[in-house]
Amino acid sequence: MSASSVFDICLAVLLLGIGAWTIIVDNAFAAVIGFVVYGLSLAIAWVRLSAVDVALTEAAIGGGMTGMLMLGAVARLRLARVDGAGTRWSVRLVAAPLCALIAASLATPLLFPPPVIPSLAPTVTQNLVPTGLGNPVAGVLFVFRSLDTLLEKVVLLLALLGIWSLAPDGAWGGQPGLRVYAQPNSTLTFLAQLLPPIGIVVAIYMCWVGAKDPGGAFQGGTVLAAMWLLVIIAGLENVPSIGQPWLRALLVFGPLLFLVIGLAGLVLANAFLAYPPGYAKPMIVAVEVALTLSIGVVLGLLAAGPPELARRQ
Amino acid sequence: MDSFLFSAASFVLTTIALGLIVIIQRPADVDHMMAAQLLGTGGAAILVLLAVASKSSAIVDVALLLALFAAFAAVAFVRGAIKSTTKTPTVANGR
Amino acid sequence: MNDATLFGLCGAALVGFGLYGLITNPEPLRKILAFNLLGSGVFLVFGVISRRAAAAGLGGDPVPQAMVITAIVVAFAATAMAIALVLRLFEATGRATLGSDGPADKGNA
Amino acid sequence: MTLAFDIFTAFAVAAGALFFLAGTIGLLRFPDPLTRLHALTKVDNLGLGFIVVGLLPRADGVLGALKLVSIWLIVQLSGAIVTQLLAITVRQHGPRG
Repeated sequence: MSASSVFDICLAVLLLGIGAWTIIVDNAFAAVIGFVVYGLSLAIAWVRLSAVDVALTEAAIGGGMTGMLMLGAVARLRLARVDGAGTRWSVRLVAAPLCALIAASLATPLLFPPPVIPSLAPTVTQNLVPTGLGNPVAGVLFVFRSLDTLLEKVVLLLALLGIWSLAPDGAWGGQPGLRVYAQPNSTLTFLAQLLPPIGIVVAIYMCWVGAKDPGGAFQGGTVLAAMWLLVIIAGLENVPSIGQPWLRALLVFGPLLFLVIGLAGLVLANAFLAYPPGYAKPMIVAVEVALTLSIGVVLGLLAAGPPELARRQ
Repeated sequence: MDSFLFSAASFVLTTIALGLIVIIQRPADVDHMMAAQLLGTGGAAILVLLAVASKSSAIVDVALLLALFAAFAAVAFVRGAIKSTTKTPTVANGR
Repeated sequence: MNDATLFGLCGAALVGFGLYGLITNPEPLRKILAFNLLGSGVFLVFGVISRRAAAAGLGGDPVPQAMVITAIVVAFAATAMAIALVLRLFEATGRATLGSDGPADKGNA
Repeated sequence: MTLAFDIFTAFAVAAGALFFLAGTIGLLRFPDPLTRLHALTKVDNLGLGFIVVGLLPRADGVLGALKLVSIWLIVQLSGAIVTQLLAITVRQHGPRG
């Protein structure tokens, strides 16, 4: 058995262990921390599956941002009444074999793969050359399946609208009630002054490198969002009111530029979201830069939650 | 050499995994957060080992993000711990 | 059995765990967590399928990888939305469960 | 020359791995949260530090080496500050944090 197989087995056991633990543990706070640990370990598993782009996304979103959201929620819900005892044993007894059955039926096709495995990898590498991009995943995201990516941005905006619509009437247009660190604390202030410059450099680097190597707008935008939230949590900046015009402009800037370039493709390249030959790479980089900003703002506001405080005059 | 680096990565992973199993059984939340920090650092170490062992420098970027977001999660934790205890004063003052 | 299959089986098992948690855990926040676990298991299975289709000098098929990236971001948006709903439920009713015992939660569940 | 570098890498990586072991044991054995935090920081600086130093000769050019060192620096700085934040939480709210 090679050293890499030993590593993979250790990692799979760790993933299964933490995954099971987040489900069975009683304490919700512990379960959430377990989920953060799980997200960080899953990033390593994605590296082992040669999907570095996914690993970057998982480390940033799965571990960091989702963890932050859930830690905030669980801290608020500590005071909640948990009424009604746990689920009845009969339900558990029925559910367990059912879930095992579903897991087994998912595992079966993996254990017995078809003789010929279909792959789009050769097609992608062939068609990647004219675009000038070096990262096949970026090629898929921004050239071959760009409609998906555009609509995904719309989904993010819709989710944000959904969250905002949960605001009480009086708070509409006000500030999101993101919990900040209660007492001003020089240690956290120092971290919030130290980390964001590094994070912004990392975000620009992620966005820039995305055309050639793993990375891109999602990863860069998530880093930006995290740094923004860090500054807010430390109390160095206020959460902006959701009615601010600059905020709304930033939110739609990326998707709008994407849409405009897509529509320009109708004139210049005869198809929606097609790029004129020779100009593909600069256009994609422009879209990625705009999207990085917009994704940063959208993710930050998604994590900040619905407005709770009335608009400041 | 590469298989040595893989073995080192497995060793670090096993160490951390065993540590995690014990730590998460403790009652205090702060211990759990230490486990997450341990995994953040250890994950970064494992990833730089993997990056060199499999000669793919892009993996180093994953280590970078892992380190950044482990710190971010810890800040989110500290915020939650402070907030909840200020609301329930009975828990405070355990010194 | 190669290493990719190992992670595939791991992903399948995680789907099972997540589903079990989704069914049996009464707290909505834990249900959201379990659902995320379920989702990541599905992504892992998909990633293994992508790894198998490695060709043309790439480590895996980039199309499923791009789809998984999109899926992770969308899952985050859905999680944020669900958590906002749970917190609103808590604010409105003072409870964070969807139990069927009691008149207070009518219309919330 | 290559052999010398290899021996150096092997020693430094092994030392780093040992510090991971030591830090984890400390995390398990030390009696209270503050001393456990102390063990955690040893992993941050010495464990990761030795591994990064050991990998430097095999890094991907000067830029690759710089990136490795900067990861260590980020972990070092954020780890030290985060540890202090956790310690403040313990001090204020007791070991149950």
